Amino acid sequence: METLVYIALFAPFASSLFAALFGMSPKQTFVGIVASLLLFASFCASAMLAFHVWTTGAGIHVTMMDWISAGDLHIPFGFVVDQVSVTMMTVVTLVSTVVHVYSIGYMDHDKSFNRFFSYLSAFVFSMMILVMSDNFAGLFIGWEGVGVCSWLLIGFWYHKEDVSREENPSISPSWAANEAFIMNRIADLGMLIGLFILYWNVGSLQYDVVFAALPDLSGSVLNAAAIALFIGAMGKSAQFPLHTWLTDAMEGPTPVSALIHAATMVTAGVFLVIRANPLFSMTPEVSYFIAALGTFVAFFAASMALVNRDLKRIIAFSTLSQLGYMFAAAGLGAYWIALFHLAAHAFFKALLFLGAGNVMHAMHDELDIFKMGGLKKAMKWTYIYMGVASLALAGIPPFAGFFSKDAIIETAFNEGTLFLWVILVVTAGMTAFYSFRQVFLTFEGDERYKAFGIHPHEMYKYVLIAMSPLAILAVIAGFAQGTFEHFVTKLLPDYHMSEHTHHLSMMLGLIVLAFAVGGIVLAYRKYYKGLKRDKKLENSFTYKLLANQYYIPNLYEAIITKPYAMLSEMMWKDVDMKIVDATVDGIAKFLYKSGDASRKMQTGNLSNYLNWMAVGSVFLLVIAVISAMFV
Amino acid sequence: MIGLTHYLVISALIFSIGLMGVLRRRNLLMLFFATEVMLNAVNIAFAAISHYYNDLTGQMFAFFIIAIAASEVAVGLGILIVLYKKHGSLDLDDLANMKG
Amino acid sequence: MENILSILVFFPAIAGLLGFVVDKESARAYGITVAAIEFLLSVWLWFSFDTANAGMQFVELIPIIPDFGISYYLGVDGISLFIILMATLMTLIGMMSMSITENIKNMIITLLFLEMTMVGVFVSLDAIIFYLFWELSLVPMLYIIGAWGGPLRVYAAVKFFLYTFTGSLIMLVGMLFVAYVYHNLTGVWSFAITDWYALVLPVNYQLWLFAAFFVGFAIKVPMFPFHTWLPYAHGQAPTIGSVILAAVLLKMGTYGFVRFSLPMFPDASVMAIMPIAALSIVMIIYTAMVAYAQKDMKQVIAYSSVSHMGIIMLGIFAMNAEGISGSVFQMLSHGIVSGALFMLVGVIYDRRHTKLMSEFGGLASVMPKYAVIFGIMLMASVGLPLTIGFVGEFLVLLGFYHVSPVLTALAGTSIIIGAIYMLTLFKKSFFGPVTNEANKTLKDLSSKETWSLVPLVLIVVWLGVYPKPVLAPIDNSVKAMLAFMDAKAITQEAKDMIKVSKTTLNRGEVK
Amino acid sequence: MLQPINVSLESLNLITLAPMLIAVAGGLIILILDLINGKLHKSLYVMLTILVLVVDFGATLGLNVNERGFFDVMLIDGVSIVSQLLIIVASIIFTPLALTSKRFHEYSYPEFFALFLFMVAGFQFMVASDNLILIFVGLETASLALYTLIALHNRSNSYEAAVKYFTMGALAAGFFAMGSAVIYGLTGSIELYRVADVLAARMNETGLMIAVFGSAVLLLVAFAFKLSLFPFHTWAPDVYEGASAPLAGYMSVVPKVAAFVVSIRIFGMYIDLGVEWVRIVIIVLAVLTMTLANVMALVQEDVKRMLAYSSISHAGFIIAALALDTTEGTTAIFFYYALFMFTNLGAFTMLWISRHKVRRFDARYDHPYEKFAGMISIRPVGAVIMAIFMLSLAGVPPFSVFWGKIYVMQAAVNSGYVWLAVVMGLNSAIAAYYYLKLVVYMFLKEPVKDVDTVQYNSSKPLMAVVGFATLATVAAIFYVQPLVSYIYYMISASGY
Repeated sequence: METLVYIALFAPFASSLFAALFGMSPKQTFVGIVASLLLFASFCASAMLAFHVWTTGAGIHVTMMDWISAGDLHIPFGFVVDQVSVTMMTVVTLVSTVVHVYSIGYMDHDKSFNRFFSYLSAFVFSMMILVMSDNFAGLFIGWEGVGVCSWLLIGFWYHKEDVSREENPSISPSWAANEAFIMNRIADLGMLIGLFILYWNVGSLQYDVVFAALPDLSGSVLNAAAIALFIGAMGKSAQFPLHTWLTDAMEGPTPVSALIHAATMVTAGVFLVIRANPLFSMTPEVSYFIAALGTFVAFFAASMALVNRDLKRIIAFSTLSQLGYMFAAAGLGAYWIALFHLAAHAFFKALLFLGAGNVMHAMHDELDIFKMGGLKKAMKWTYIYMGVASLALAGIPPFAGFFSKDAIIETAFNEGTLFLWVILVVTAGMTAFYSFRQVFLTFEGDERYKAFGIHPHEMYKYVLIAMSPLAILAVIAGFAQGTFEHFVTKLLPDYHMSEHTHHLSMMLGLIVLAFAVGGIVLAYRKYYKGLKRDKKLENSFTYKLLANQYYIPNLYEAIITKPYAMLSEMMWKDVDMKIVDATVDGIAKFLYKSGDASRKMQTGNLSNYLNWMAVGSVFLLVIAVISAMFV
Repeated sequence: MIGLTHYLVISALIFSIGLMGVLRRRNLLMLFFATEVMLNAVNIAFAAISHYYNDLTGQMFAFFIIAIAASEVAVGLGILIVLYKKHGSLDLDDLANMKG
Repeated sequence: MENILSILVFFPAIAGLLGFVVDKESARAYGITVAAIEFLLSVWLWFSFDTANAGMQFVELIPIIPDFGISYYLGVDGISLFIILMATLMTLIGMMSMSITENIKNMIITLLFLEMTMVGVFVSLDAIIFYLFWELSLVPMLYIIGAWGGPLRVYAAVKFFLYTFTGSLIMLVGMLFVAYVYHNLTGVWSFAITDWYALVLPVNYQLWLFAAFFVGFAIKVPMFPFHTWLPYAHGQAPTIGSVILAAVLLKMGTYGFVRFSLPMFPDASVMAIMPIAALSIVMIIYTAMVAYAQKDMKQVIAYSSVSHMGIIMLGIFAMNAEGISGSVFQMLSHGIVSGALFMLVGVIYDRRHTKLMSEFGGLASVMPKYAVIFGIMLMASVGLPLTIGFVGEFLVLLGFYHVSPVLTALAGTSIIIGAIYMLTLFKKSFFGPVTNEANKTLKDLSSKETWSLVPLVLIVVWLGVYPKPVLAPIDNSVKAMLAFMDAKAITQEAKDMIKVSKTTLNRGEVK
Repeated sequence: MLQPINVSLESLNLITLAPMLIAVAGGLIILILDLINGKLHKSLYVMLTILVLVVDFGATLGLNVNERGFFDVMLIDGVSIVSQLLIIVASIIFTPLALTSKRFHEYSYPEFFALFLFMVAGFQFMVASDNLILIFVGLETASLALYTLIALHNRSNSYEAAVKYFTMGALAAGFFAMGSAVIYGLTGSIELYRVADVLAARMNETGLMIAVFGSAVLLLVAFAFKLSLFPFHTWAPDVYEGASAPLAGYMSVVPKVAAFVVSIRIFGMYIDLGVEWVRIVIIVLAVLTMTLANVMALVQEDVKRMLAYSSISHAGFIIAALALDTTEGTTAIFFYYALFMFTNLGAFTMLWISRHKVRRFDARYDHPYEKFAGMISIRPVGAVIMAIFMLSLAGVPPFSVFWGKIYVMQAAVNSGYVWLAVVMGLNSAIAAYYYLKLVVYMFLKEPVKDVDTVQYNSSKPLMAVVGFATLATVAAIFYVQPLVSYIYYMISASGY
């Protein structure tokens, strides 16, 4: 079994190195193929491990070698394959494999084809470390690793120029990449602090040791650790207020968005909360905060998606919103439901992004849905895929999203947090609306693209085939809910609805469904026939507020970026040069000047010299007299 | 009666006069004279103290001072002569080639 | 070979003397050969080093001025061993990558003498011999900056020399005072550090002496607000000068704190934790901001050096094995990474004769290999896990958390603001379209440059993934030192603050 | 009843006079040789002088410690032996500098060498006695010879220098004489050991203090002048500038060593008597001297003048050791000068080597900094050697002056004057600037055109001297131990 663990882990690494070998040479299709095969191998290994864990019910724990040991700190490279990590592994490798294959087609014309695969596989490797590690430090390796890969991939088209925020809200790929990296770093600091808290109170960073020692720790320590770790999670999962990077990250190639910024990396934060559930379940206040924040983000992101015109950004907002759902679940203690939604979401959201990628490919990288419409003729399969994914996202039975999201909303009700429940329900309606607004504007109605001289065409066959597993899973995954619960609750705390909720579950489901259907209907009525622009609405304050993401990016620029640059400039020019350095030079200058001043006594005139001698003797006499008086 | 104190006061006065001469005079020759005056003031003191203690050492010292003063004048005048040849002046204020 | 340390110290110097005879055309090859032999010797030192022994090894002790108590006293322990290795390595690599052709012979000879002084500082166990090499190292550096530097080179060189010289003279007075106290207590003159360790000084003495040593070391580190010589020195120095300066010379200061201040004045060190932490944090944040404001690539890296040295300082004063071992490791990591970054800036400077970021843009398309190596070093610099930069920084912050969580959080901002200036640098120079005509025809790394940089990349990755061979000996010596400090400390606060690890090896032969 | 005079030759202990007599005899021999044949080459005189000095050295080395002779006016203690040895060694190094490749006026006179030997004898007398008369005679003999030697350089500046030195020296002589008179008046004696006894007995008398202070002030002025302490140093830069480079180098060592010995005897006595004021004044003067001389040296344009100020600063550094009045402090004085001697004479010799007959670079200066610009590319070895001297003077280890410096600072620390050691350290840092300035000119600047003649005046003997000085500077670490233990032994044997 250890071999399988290592295969699952290192096959992506091998793939990355292999692609890197050709990183600077022109496109070589076999690089993509080899990479995909290696990823598939990793997926197979993960699946077999999953089966193993499923059958035996026991995890596998391997320790490869020591990493850091200093003082009393010992961090090994250790990996654990248990119910939670194996779920993540399977999801990650599955989506990755699909995305790899997809990329062979999508990146067809890109001159940096090989480099792309190198980065992409490196990302998968980092993600595998993240989910498989048996300690917090190892998790942090993966955590930072995915951050870097995300930086590389968002900035993949680094040669693009910076433009104004009005022209492109993300300014440029390289700008977006840096923003993502730096914002994540802010959260990583929190995560590091969390690690430190745990280490100094427990003496280890191994999960099992830490979790076993938690009951002995004081409440304040637990709270501090939980808050710090959650700050880390907020960065990676783009929770408010560290959310702006996620939409800007859409500057990366679409497969990247599908893999990293929808299915896997952004869910790392949720994974962390699930992983550290013993800690979070002992800190109810923090958990409640997580749930509240998640709920808020779910609503907040959905509201911005309502009016956005950018195909990928809409999906990005929906990702954000769904992450909020997951946090809500995790915060309310329904860890397995969060994990379930995570997996289901990975499938349909990746599918949605890949579909969007097809559209982009067809539309020559045009992303404005107002410029599309009626694409269903040219792109039947893509329409189907995206439709399925959107239905899943909107939570229409029997698609996957229905089961997972419904469970979350039900949890909110079950916990008695009715306020959260209401918001989540409303958000579900909004989700359905913007999903279908996007689908209808893209595929139905008048063919607005013609005005721009674009001739769309369907994606390559093999790409469409490669996408099919996701589509299938998006449809059927929901039915595995029971099995899944049974599987993961061997490790995670089980969560059951109370009797009361159970009774009401049908009705609650219906309410949610009503909102979802309502959303779809609304979207149908407004957009199915084509785009009818409402100037009055578009000029209203609310619309502008939403379209500009509540002006948060502008706010950040005004209160953080610009002042920081100004302050830095001031520190350099005014403080460092004019105070610190000037003081040093001032001392030197003072000495030099006093040299100039005192050399004046050296007049060259003998008479003055003799006078100096006399002055000197008088000076000595004066000292003599003074000290004689005191003696 | 003239005692030791009187001699010492005279000696101190002459020493001060010599010192003032050294400080105020602008001609090198006068400067040399002033230093001689100072040395002679010391001689007075030595002679007087020597007499007071009835000890010959002081007078010995005085003789040595006289001898040294003489050789000082010899060397000093020699230097002054070459200086005068070169500069054509013995004024102190002309003698400030090197400064700073 | 019991006298390997002497060989290590004097081999480059003798080679430097003989170098006067070598023909100008062959000087470079000669220098590289000598540096390579020296490096191999230091590797041999490592292999013959007994990692289980936390004490001084390969000790050589020859009294030279017994009346002063000065002796030729050398030895290495885990703390100094790897700094020596890094010094010889960086000299070799720096020489390999050197692009200077003018007066190359003088440069080679100067570098070899510099190498002697660098190795000398780290192997000396006698304070005066330490001081001797310490001061002597200024001279070749002065020449390197002054003769091959930029337009302001003389100002920069003299500032560097005088600033450090002033500080170290104060330190010298401190050393003389310790010797005096030692003489008073034992009746024997001695400048041997190991003898001094045995001194238990009253707290007020410790404080004054700590201050005296602090001035010397802090200027060298350089700690805020004594850092302003550094940007000038780096800005004006030729690439090789910056590489050596950043990689090795700055480490002398932090090494001094570990070697002298902590074990000799444990109580004063504990009392100094907060002031030094405050300075370090100012240094970390402030210089990182200043770095962000720079227009010149080299200045960014120069200021980033100061910022990283702040992390090292913080770790030293964590008073636990995690922090101090992390600091020592971070010294190595900073040496290699900043050395490499300076070499990389040198690469582009050789091609364009400018280091202004505004002159560049889009270099990644023109010089992909260069961009990759730069990117790796950048990531190491911002402390990405599995690169050498993470291990030290992580341990330092972890260690210091034990002292003060709040200050650690402040210091931890270095991972954010470090990323800010580094990524901005990278974006401005490497990303975006190639706008400047002159950049369109730039050649990628030559094989000479590649072969000098690739070893550093390998080390960065190797020690990031598997730091144990290096970290374990360091850790042993650090733990032994901490146990020793704890036993020696007078005040209860110091005893409370100094954290002795549970797994401490015996310190070897300590007099 | 008159007693017949009866002096036994043994009680005279004439051997104590032997060193000085040898030097005087040597001087006379040179004069006689010149009378017999006036056309002898200077190299003969140089070699003769060296021979005489070597014999002198041997004679001094052969003296027993703590003996008195010649009616007890000669005092051969450790201090006098060590200082005589220093004086002779410095003189031996100085002499070959006459053998330049270019002809210089003074060396064509055999009288130069005779005067030189008389001067050495004068200094030897000065240090080998505690009788104020003999000290005065020695001082004046040496000074008068020195004035003449300076003037012999035969330049307008040399005359000016000689006159300045002479006039101020005469004034100082007056102060010395007056001071002696006061001491004589106080104690009825002019032999310091008796003076000390009498004063010790009378210390408690009221009103005496003023007289004691008076004598101390007068003597202090006289020796502060000799030691060029602020504000009595004003002659020094001008005289160094006017004198030839070797003589300037010589003046920065030998007269000062002699003056230090007398100062140790006189002021050490005062401090031992408990006149704490003398110590305070000396320390104040020391701090003022080293600091002000340093800052003035910063702004000089001429290397020789800079070295003049640097010598003043070094003197200030050492006088502080005197104030400590400990065995270590006194040892430090000689130890420092022994190490300083080589470096400083070496540096001045380098200037001498670069000396032109006419001033090529500056209207006033012979050795402006510009002259040395880019020397590394013209004369690399010369530049390296000069740089070593400069670094040594700046106190960079392991060169000779560094060891002296730490010994002085250690002595200060040991006596509880840590602040003084810190001041010394800071002053060394300031001083480093101007030494570095020359290094910067030599190594980091482009050569000014037409300077192919940086070593214009070079010759084998000069190179030998420089080579020896370099060796002594660089290899100091190997002879520091025997040197310091010898000096320490000698000093402690003579009870200081």
